[in-house]
Amino acid sequence: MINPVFMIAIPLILAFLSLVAARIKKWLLLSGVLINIAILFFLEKGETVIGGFKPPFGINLILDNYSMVGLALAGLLLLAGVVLSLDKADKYSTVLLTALAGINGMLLTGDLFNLFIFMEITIISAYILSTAGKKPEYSFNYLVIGSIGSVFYLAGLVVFYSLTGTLNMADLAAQNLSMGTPELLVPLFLIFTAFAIEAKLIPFGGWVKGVYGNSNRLTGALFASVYASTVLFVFGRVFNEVFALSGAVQTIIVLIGVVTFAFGEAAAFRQVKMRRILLYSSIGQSGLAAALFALGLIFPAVLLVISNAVSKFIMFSITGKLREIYKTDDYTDLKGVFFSNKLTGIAFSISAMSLIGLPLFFGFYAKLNALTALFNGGNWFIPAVILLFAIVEGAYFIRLLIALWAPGKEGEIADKSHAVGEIRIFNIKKSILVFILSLVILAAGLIPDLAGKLISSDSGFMGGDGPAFTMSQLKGGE
Amino acid sequence: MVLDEKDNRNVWEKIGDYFSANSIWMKWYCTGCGAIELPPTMTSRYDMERLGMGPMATPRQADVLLITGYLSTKTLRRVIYSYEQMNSPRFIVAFGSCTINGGIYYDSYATIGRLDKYLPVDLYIAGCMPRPEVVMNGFNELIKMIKKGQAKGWKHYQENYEWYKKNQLDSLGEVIIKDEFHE
Amino acid sequence: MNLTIILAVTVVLAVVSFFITRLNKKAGGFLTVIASLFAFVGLFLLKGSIGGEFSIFYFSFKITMVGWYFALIMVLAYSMTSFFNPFWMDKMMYPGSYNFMYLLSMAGTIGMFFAKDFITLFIFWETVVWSSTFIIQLGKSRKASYVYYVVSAIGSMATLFAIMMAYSVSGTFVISEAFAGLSGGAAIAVFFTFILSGLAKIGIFPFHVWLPAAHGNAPHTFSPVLSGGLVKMGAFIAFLSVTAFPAYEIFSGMFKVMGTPFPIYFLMALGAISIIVGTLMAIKQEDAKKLLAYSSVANGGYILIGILMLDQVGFAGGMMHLVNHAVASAAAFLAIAAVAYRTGTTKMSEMGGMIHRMPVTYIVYLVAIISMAGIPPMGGFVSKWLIFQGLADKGMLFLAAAAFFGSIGSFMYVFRPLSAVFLGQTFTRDLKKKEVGFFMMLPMLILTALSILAGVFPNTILRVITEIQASVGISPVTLAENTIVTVNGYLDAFRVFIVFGFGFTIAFVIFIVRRKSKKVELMDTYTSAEFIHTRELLHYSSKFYAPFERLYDKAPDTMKLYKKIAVKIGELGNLTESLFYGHKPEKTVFWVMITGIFVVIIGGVV
Amino acid sequence: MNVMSFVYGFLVLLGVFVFQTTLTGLNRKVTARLQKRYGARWYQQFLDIFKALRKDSTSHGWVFDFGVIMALGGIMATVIFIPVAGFEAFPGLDNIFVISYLLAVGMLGMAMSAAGSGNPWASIGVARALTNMLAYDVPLMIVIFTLIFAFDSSSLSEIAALQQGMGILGWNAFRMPLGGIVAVIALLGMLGKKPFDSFIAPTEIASGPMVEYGGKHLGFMFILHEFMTFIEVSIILSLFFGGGATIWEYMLKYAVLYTFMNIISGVMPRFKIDQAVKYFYRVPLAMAIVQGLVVIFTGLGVTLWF
Amino acid sequence: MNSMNNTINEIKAALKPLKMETPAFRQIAVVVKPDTVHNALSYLKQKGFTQLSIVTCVDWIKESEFELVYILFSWTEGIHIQLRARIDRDKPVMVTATDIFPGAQYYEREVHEFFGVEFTGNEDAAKPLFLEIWDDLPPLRKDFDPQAYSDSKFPMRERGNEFVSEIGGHDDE
Repeated sequence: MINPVFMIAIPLILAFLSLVAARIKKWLLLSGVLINIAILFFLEKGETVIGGFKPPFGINLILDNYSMVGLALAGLLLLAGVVLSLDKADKYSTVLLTALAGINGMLLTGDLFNLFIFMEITIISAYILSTAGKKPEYSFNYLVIGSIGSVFYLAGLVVFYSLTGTLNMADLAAQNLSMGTPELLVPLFLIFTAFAIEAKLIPFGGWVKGVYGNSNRLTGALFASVYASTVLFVFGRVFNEVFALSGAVQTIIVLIGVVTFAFGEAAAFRQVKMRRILLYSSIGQSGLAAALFALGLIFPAVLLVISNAVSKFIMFSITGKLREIYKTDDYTDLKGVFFSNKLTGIAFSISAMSLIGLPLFFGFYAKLNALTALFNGGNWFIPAVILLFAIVEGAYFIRLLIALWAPGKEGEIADKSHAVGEIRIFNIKKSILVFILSLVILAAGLIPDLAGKLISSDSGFMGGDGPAFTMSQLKGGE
Repeated sequence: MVLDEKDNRNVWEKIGDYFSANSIWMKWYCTGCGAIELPPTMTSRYDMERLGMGPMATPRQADVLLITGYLSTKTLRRVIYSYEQMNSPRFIVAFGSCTINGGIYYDSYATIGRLDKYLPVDLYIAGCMPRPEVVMNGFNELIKMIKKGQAKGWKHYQENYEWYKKNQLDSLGEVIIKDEFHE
Repeated sequence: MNLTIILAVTVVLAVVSFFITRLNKKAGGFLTVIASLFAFVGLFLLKGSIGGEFSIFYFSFKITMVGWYFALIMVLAYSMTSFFNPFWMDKMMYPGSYNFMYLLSMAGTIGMFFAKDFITLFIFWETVVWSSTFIIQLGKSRKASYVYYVVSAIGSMATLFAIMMAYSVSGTFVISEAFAGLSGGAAIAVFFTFILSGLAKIGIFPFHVWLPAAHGNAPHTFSPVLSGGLVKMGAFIAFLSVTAFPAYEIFSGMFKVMGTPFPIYFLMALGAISIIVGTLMAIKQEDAKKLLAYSSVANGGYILIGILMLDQVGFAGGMMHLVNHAVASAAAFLAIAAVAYRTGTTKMSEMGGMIHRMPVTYIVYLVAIISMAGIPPMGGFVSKWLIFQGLADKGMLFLAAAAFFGSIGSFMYVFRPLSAVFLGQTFTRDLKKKEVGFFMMLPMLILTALSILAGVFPNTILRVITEIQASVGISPVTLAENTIVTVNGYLDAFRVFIVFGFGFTIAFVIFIVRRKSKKVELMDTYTSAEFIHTRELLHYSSKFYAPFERLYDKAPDTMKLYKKIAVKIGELGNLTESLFYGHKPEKTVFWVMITGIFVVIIGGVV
Repeated sequence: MNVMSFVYGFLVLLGVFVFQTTLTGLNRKVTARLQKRYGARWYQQFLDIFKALRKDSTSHGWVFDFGVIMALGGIMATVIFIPVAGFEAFPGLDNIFVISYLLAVGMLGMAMSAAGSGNPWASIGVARALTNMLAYDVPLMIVIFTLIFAFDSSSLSEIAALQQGMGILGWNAFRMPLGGIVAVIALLGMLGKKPFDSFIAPTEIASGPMVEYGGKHLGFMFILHEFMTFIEVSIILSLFFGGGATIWEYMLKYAVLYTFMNIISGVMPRFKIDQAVKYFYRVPLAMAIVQGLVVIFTGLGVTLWF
Repeated sequence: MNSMNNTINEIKAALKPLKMETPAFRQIAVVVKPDTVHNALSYLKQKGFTQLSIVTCVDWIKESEFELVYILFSWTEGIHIQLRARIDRDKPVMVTATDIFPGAQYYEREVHEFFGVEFTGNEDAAKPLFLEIWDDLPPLRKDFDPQAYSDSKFPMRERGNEFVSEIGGHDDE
């Protein structure tokens, strides 16, 4: 068994090495992400104490099935991203390795202050990655807003510490903080703001448009999948384990999440640039996930985060590459681009359809779980919003898919002569990689129960409920 | 036309001719001025329906092609076209002196001289203009002729088609013309 | 026969056909014929195992009479249309995926009709939706496929909501039990949201917009399936909403119109509106396929009214109209497709006189429209007769008025393609065109024969419907040997047919003893003696009912409503973008401050 | 259904032909008298029909011939179903829906044949005829629907029989006066009489659907027209004027009704087709709906209301 | 009447006509040289004479001239103008007016058909318009003999004994 601390240490060491041995940094990066995946299988479950001090005083790492899922997801997607865009990642080896350490740390840590440190590491790496868009003003924008978030978080911690005397999550959970007290509201607000900024929730996500909208195939894919899901995972942990939300606060946070979902989907609906579509879709999805986390429906939220992360990863990668080839990501200028890229196209389509929540794909299972869980909680309003905006979501994704697959004038049958070009988007190996990733979505959609079991081993996360809905329950037996 | 020919019709033809004689439907080719005489012939003063006569809308339905007055080369082409669209037995009644010998337009470059050179006229109704009485009188005569089997213009046309066609082409150049307005 | 085998073989063949098409396009097309015919025969043999329950994977199925009936109609449309597939492969952009989606959607429909629980139903339903979306985009319009998806999504999302809501009350997804325990407002909400997908699929006003778009622009080989088959999925939902969701019982305490609870009457009124709208719009169309699409809207109205009546006569009429419309509409679309195969167009003003080139196709189309217009001796007559009898029985005056309007209006619109495409002068361009080959003719002839058989021996179909009626607990329609008996009178379709034959024979004898007529060319017609040489100009086909169309050409377009909604959503998105996602950090800071103040206030209050 | 039925059917056809053609001839005289003319001979219509049958004809292809035969065949089949004074060649099949839709076979055949001639005027005529049908049929069908609802029967002979024996006020035309008016107006439209005859306007569109018919085809059209007139008048007669207890009563009533129609038509100008639609959807439709609502909700008219 | 006088004066100044008169109330007749007709027409159109009512021709056979007559009308002032120009009868050529008044097409075709005037610049002017088939001199020229043409083309009835009225007519001959 391997101590989880290596998850943080190894990438950091490799990052340091990559500074020293710049010539092999590409290989260092690759080996870093590979080792990261490899040691995932041998990690020691449970709580790990670092530095000899017992919690709540020392640093501790928690590896439960929740953080395990997060680690696996982030690690795998990072690996895929690096492999897929090695030419771009090469330049950012150090940053990416640092980011990996930060991400792992965020997911593993059991202490709010440590969380702050890892979050800073991660976000700073994100600032640097965002410069790849070659639009410094947006990076600066991100920097400003991100710093506000950090300051808020820190301030929140200070107030919090003064109120409770500890920052250890387990300790805090044990204190069973009541949300009714007004004093707690201030640190809660400060901490929530910090997370909301990172999770792109309305009205805090002002940086997203510039950063996502100018991402390339590496950064876009990483932002929308690895970073976004990590933040959401941490959000889920903080707002379920540390603060047990209830009452008006819960309502407000859920409302913010739902509004983010609705508004994000609406904003995506009117876009013609693919990256914009994807970014607003990401905003929407993270809003929904946040709402579910805030409601304590962790399992559906995790499913949603996973399905969104994988789909967005594929779509952002392809979009980024398309933009490299055709210098545009306006889908009306990219009609019929999948005609000569069928594998890539199928991967993109599967991802999109999974995001919409069409059956046979994993997104459907996630959505169905969310709905069932919500209805079980006696809530019919949020499902209505989810389904209503699922129509909008379906509308813009299907519109996008149709445009990318079938070129042709209105009134004439679809014809390849109207396709924008016959350039291959990815070479055959990369196409297959993307395709296999999308097959994962399809396979997980076809055998969702197994996938669900794989994710949560049927027990739910952090003491929450397991799957609200399983396919096997259709056969009659509950 | 030769009027005094032997009556060699069989019974069915005689019955048929009886029907034909008593139910005369006309297509009026009213390019000439004579058309104005027909409304009084049709309406209550003279009431041609008494004799089973009546106007019809198209040559397909009609038995009689009534040509009222002068024919220019242009209209003659149309008249021939209409006549050929009619179903046998079909009769032509020419109306007014213009159809007999060109009337007052005898020297016009555009108006034909006599109709029976181009189409088999069964009956002429002379006059410029023939009054409705004369028209009715003429049709009485036509009815008698049909009953007796003497109105055989259509057979004559069939038998002497070459001759008629030659005359038509001599005067008209072509019957069915094709120019920018007819495409 | 086992449903598992049917489904498995279809799905496997779907995948196989995808790869075979890549090797040989025609072979892939023929494979769809084989697969769909296999499914048809398999389903036909499945009748023996009605009542059985089993599950495949996690899907659970129950073979019911009504499912069997619907599935058979559906697969009939699929299998007959599939005969056209091999000939269109060259014109498709993605022949492989076309074949794959074709068979996948067919498997989806089969699975859907036999689903035992709603989730299975929904999964298959949505599979059909997305796979057909990807087929439609290969046709003449991308927008059509988008519209199709959106309208379908409105329906299916609503239905999912209803299913979930019912589940939260009853705790089960099994169709026969899921709606137990609903009452009051929740029952109404579930009823309306549940049937929404049915309305959307049948094309009931105001969801009819997708039919002209999708039917009119889908590949010619898919329009018959859409109109003859997929529309009937909606009828299935309508059927479930009055049987599985016992609407008449749940709403029995509510305000009643002519003995029908108000929510149901409201839906029937929507059906009536779609009859009128479909008829009026069909009269206006210049494209043969769009015209037929609107006629499907109108016929969908009849089906909905019939099924929702859930009585002895009208229900039987609605259920029988399913078959008749499926057969007739598929045949009509196939005939138009056959013409388009030769001429390359479906615009009525660009064709004419195809009867002289394609007489068999003409006969097929003629029989189809006679059935669609409800004229004896074709099947459509019997079902419309039953629906009228049902309406008369209940005294539903306004619905009947709409039904009559649609019925007579259908003479107007079905006659248009007949006259414009088949009759009149053949265009110079088409003078050398030939009839389609036997392989394409075969399905059309089969459908034609079915149309006539359904009209002459309607009881064959009605016997199945009586079983369905018995299974849902209403008194079945009374059938004697050849007659259908209702309260208001009875119908002996066979005798009507014989007498018609008698009349026809007399007329024929009179005609034949008279002298043979002289055959003339079609250009030799009465033109006030004017010489016209251009065939295209003499043929009267566009703006056929201009004086009538003028009476309602200012009527609002339903599509505009959807466009307006789309614009509103876009505006919401715009607002979001400009309020929260600007490029300036100040905005975010501002919002953080606002939220902070808000929280402080809340905190103060709390 | 046996051989005798067919023999009876054939006899009905013959009788109807003779009767209706004579009546048409007489009515030509009536119209002439309205116009202060002497008018045609009473047997003129026979002469016209036989003359047309005698002539040569022109055919525009097989659908032109087939349509004519289908039209006449369909119409003759419909005539056989019409109950005359309680007599039916095929008992029990006098269902109003069967009759009105079987009638449509004839119309479709005629429309097909006319359009098959390739003449644009024929197509315009057909378009107008179908529009006209849409105009008059909806109000009429609503009234008929009301009758079916009221009497629980859609059989012509049963509805006719129900009205007999109660004197003239037992007729549906008087029990349901609004419906009766609608039926009479609709009958004008059905018969294609003025003011609803724009589809055969001879001087405007060269007699519309009939434009290309000559010879035996035209003869067929004339025969068809006689039969169609018989069917249409008979439907209204049976539904609203009590049919007839005896054949003589029936013929007398029929003659009066038909002549009445002719007299109205004789003094009317012509509606444009869109005006006809507007007219039918304004006045008669409103009356029909009012009548229907009255019958359905109050029962007035089902029971005698005096 | 002032506007009328103004118009007359303006036209006089602009067109420098050979002759000018007012044949009837609010009508002006202007005779110009044939080579100025095109300019005159475009000037007049721009003056508000937007309607070309007719283009026709008079055959002055003794002077061996054709006189082309253009009649224009102004809807703003209600004045008709006859624009006349004489051209050589042996070589009748005139510049087309179709570039100013596209509707002149059919008038020019008519004039060409009946008088043989050629219009340069109008390619379609030589197409037949009324006379569907014509194979002789233009028929409205005064040197064309319709009687001779008619006799040659349309044979007359020979007045012999067989032409005796049978239905009680009275023949004067």
